[in-house]
Amino acid sequence: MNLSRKAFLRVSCFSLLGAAMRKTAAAFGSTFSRKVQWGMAVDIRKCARRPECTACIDVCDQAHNVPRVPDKRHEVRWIWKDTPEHAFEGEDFRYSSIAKLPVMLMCNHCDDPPCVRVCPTQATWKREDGIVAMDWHRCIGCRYCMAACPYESRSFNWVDPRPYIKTANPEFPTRTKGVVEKCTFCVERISQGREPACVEACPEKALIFGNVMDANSEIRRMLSSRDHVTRKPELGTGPNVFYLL
Amino acid sequence: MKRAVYSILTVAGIAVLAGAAARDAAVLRWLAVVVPYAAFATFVLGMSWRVTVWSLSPAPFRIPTVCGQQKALSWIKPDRLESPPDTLAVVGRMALEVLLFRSLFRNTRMTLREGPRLVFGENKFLWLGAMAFHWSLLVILVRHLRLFLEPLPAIVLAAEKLDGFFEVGTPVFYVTDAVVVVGLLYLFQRRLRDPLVRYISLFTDYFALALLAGIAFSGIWMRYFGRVDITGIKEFALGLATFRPVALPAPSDSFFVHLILVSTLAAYFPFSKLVHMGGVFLSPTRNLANNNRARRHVNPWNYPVRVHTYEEWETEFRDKLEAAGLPLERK
Amino acid sequence: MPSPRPEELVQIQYRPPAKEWLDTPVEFRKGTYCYSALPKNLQYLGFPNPRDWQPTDADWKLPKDWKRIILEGMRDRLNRFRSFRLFMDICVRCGACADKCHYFIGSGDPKNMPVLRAELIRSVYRRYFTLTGRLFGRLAGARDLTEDVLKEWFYYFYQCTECRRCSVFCPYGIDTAEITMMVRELLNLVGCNINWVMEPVANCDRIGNHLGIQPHGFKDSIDFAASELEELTGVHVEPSINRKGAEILFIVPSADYFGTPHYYTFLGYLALFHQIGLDYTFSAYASEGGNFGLFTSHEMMKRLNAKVYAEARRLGVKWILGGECGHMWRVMHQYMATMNGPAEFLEPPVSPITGTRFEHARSTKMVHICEFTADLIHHGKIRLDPTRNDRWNVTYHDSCNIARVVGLLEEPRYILRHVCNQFHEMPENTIREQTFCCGSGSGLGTDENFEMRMRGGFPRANAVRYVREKYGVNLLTCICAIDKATLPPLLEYWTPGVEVAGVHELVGNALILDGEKERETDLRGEPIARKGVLVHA
Amino acid sequence: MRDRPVIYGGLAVFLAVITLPFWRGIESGVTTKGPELARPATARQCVASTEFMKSSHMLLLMEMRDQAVRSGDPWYVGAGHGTYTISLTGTCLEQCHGSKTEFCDRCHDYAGVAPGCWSCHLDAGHSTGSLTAMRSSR
Repeated sequence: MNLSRKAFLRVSCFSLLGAAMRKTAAAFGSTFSRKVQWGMAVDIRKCARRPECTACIDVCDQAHNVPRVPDKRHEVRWIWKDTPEHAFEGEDFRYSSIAKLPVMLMCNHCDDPPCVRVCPTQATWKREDGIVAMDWHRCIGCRYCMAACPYESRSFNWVDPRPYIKTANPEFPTRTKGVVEKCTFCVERISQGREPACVEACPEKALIFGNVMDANSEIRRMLSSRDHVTRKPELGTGPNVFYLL
Repeated sequence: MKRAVYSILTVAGIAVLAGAAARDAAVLRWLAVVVPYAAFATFVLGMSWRVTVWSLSPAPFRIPTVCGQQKALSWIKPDRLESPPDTLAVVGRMALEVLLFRSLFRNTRMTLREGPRLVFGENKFLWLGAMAFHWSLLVILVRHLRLFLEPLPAIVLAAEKLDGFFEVGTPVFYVTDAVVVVGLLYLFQRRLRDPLVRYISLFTDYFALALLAGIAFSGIWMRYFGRVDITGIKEFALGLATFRPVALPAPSDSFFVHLILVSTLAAYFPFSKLVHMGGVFLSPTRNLANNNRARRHVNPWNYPVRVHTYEEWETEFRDKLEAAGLPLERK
Repeated sequence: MPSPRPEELVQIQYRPPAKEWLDTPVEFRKGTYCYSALPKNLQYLGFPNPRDWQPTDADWKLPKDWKRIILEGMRDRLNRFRSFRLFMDICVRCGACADKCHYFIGSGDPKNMPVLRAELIRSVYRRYFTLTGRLFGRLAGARDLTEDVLKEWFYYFYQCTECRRCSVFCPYGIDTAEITMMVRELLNLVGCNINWVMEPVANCDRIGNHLGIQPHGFKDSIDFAASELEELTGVHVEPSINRKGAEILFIVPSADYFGTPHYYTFLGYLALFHQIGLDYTFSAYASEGGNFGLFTSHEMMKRLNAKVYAEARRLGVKWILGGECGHMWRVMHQYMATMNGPAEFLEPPVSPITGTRFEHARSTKMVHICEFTADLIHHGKIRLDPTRNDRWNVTYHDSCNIARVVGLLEEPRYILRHVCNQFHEMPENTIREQTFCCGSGSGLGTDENFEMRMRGGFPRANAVRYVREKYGVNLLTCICAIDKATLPPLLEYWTPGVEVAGVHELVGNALILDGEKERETDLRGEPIARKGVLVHA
Repeated sequence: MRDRPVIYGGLAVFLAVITLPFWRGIESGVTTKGPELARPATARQCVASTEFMKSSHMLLLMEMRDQAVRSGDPWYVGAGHGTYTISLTGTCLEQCHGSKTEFCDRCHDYAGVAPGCWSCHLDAGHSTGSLTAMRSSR
């Protein structure tokens, strides 16, 4: 090859620089330059109209073959209900009208998800459309993500889940023992242009799904017109599940 | 160095010849059947002949190399495995030796420092390399039974499951595939790098390693890169096993190279140092108990020898015995 | 000052030469080989090809058909010894043995690596006895048997002390001692042997011991020892010789009643047996425990060893007790019963003092003195005053054969812990089964071989030096007659200020005898210096 | 010699083990006929040639998997220019090959391969049956 030393150094320098810049851009770019960031708004009061309703949970579990393990320690959950006190730790809801209302919880699909940062195999990653997705083929069950997630959105399959799935959905895989799982905003439905199953199933239309980067989307209109909170905003993870007060 | 290069060239030559032969379909058909049978027959007969020859020479004396406290006084704890007092303990010692390479584990490295001061340091790498290589080879052999047996016994499936434990990739990555290569490369470079070991190494020492490495590489190539029709190969293998040979699936250059290298190894085995596989079981310094004084060992060829008897001795030294006042047999 | 000096000797080059080992014929250098056997010794024993010659001669005056003799001898031995055939076949040249041999450590000569020492004959085996060797020759590591090869054998197989250390580390247990024994047998077939082995063998066969001490001289030595013991302790002992009806026949290496420091150990035996009232006798006919036949051939070993059982039978004893000796115990432990047994005319050994049945010796009927004494101490049958050995700071050298053939490791240590107050082990890679040879075993302890002995003993001496510097050790104890003879000059050479003694010398010092006088000196006649007590000059 | 029976016994065991394929093959009456697969239920053409699928279907599946999961693109264009939804259970199995036991398992069992796919992906034919039983049968 006919490459002078100088040329070689120049090429090396540029390629090194280029690589460094790409890295830097990747670090910042994700949060700022995203065109799509799917998000969810939960209307707490609408949801509370039917305190006993579990339609969203049922449809999610059915669609994704989420096992119903009776042993609480081995529970697997994608969407679940909890008290505001627990859901919004640090907020003072003592005298608020929503103090006693149940709150729907799920993965926040954060702007800067700590679970993604810690995953050693990139089994969890943030997609272009902002969904914090999971590749169960890659998950090695190390549970770093569970430790990193401040919202307890992730569950580990301590036991083989199959015996705890009543009627399986053949369209969706189950998981095996030793794998972590969580809400994926129904990526399989989004790719077909459909809304998440829970949104569709909610009888009160309490769940609003949409692109929060799009100023004209329903969810943005909702968020701009109503007071809302997110879970543990002080952590800087940038949750994309919003709770309308 | 020269010998190492020659050994690699020899193995490469065999592989290239096999590859060239595989070009001609008729030759391939013929060789793929004749060579494995001939090699396997050589292996079986050769090893049987070896062991028989060994067995025909008796072990006239019980000569264990004792590596621990003997069993003598009841209040001193014997080291049963290093100085086995009975057959059971011998079995234990042999198991340690054959399965875990006990003696090699003892290995040390001597260095002479200023002073002069001799220092004996730990040196377990040879043991580690040998263990890595041999155990991987065993697992790989067991795994290969999947091509020769139908239906498959549980042990073969278990070996595969264990070997593919990490469930990485498809076809699943076998740990032993990597370990066996690492082991072989370590053993090979050790022969080259250590000046003393290089000095004692013969062509055959390098050749055996190069041949095994060739087999490993061709196998890895087939599994992870070259792609072969595995059911077709199993049909071929079962054809050999049931004496109803069938044609190789096409294309099969890489498989044929693998097959020829394995056949070379099998045929070479009984005539090389590789017979240590069987020999280790027969080693009289390891497989005999240290109970010489408790149980008499019989030497089948124990022949009478000329002894300077007491009578002859007394006759010769009679005056001196008398003068010293020592008792005499014949007055 | 001996030449070469230690500083020169320790300049050891461990890098092998550029030339292949097959192309480097042996060079006999003064101080590294032993002189040939005198014809009279071979003639007496009926060994082939007695003649005047030396290894440095160009012409070794070999028989015309020496090659045929060697090859037929090889074939015969391959058929008779599985060890030999197997060890020719299965070596993989892994090199684990390389730096385990004391001669290699001390000389750096690559042909002193056990693997290469064995290759010297293995290459010939391949050439004449294997298919690959015949077909591929040098490529398969085979070579023709030539006079140069024979000379190489002579040089290097008389540079192996049959200590078996390599065998401990070999993954297949290949024992160079076994190979050395075969090659020495082969060399004997064409009359290539050394005088320092053959003269003791001839003496032992004819007179009864290596040193050639005739019966009256033997009796004088023992009487002298008895009177000296009386002088030292005030106790009168009366050892018996060739006494029929004694319970026990006591066999020691002949150096014990003649050599120094063996002699003090001998005094220790006498004192001990007297104190416990043992009914034992010596034999003038079998007045040698050692057996240089082991270093000659299996047949010669058997010839010499036969006297022990013959004498035990003639004297009508119940069992045999053996003194401190290394290679003697190799023969007694591994060969005696097989070669000259079964000893049905004897009884399984029982200690008359403690009643202990020595079950481990029930077939051979021979007990080691350390087993016997340890048993006495364990049962509290003797009273000991370890302070009498306070001037000694003691370490213990495992003799190769005692450690790697018998496995007698704890018994002598048990005794030492009861007879002295200061005891320190040498580093762990140099003791027990990993013990280093004195460098002069298997008949190589002769003065013309001085340089090689110092080289071979270097690892042992180095370990002694370590404990001398670290703990102030000044006495090396051992239970081998060759050690006692060759370790003093070795330590003098490498690490002056450490003396050598047998274990039973210390037993004799510490033993409280009934009716003894105030013991002012130890068995060496030197003042007893108790710790904290004024030391006499 | 007393040890000869032991040596020959050991040799016999060794020979028995290494000739296992011969006598096991003869004993179990094994044939050299490989597995026979059920033809695809409905589809006429596969996404790739048979020869390629025989040796490398697992690579294709991996490629599809990464495309669907990592890139979120569930459409695959096959050799015959047909477009397929990437779904092991839905497409490969239900739409084309029909039965795991009659198709996939035949070769896998024969070659002693137990791919981990089925510990998560469901066998359409068994989706309403016992999931646990299905997994344990490989």
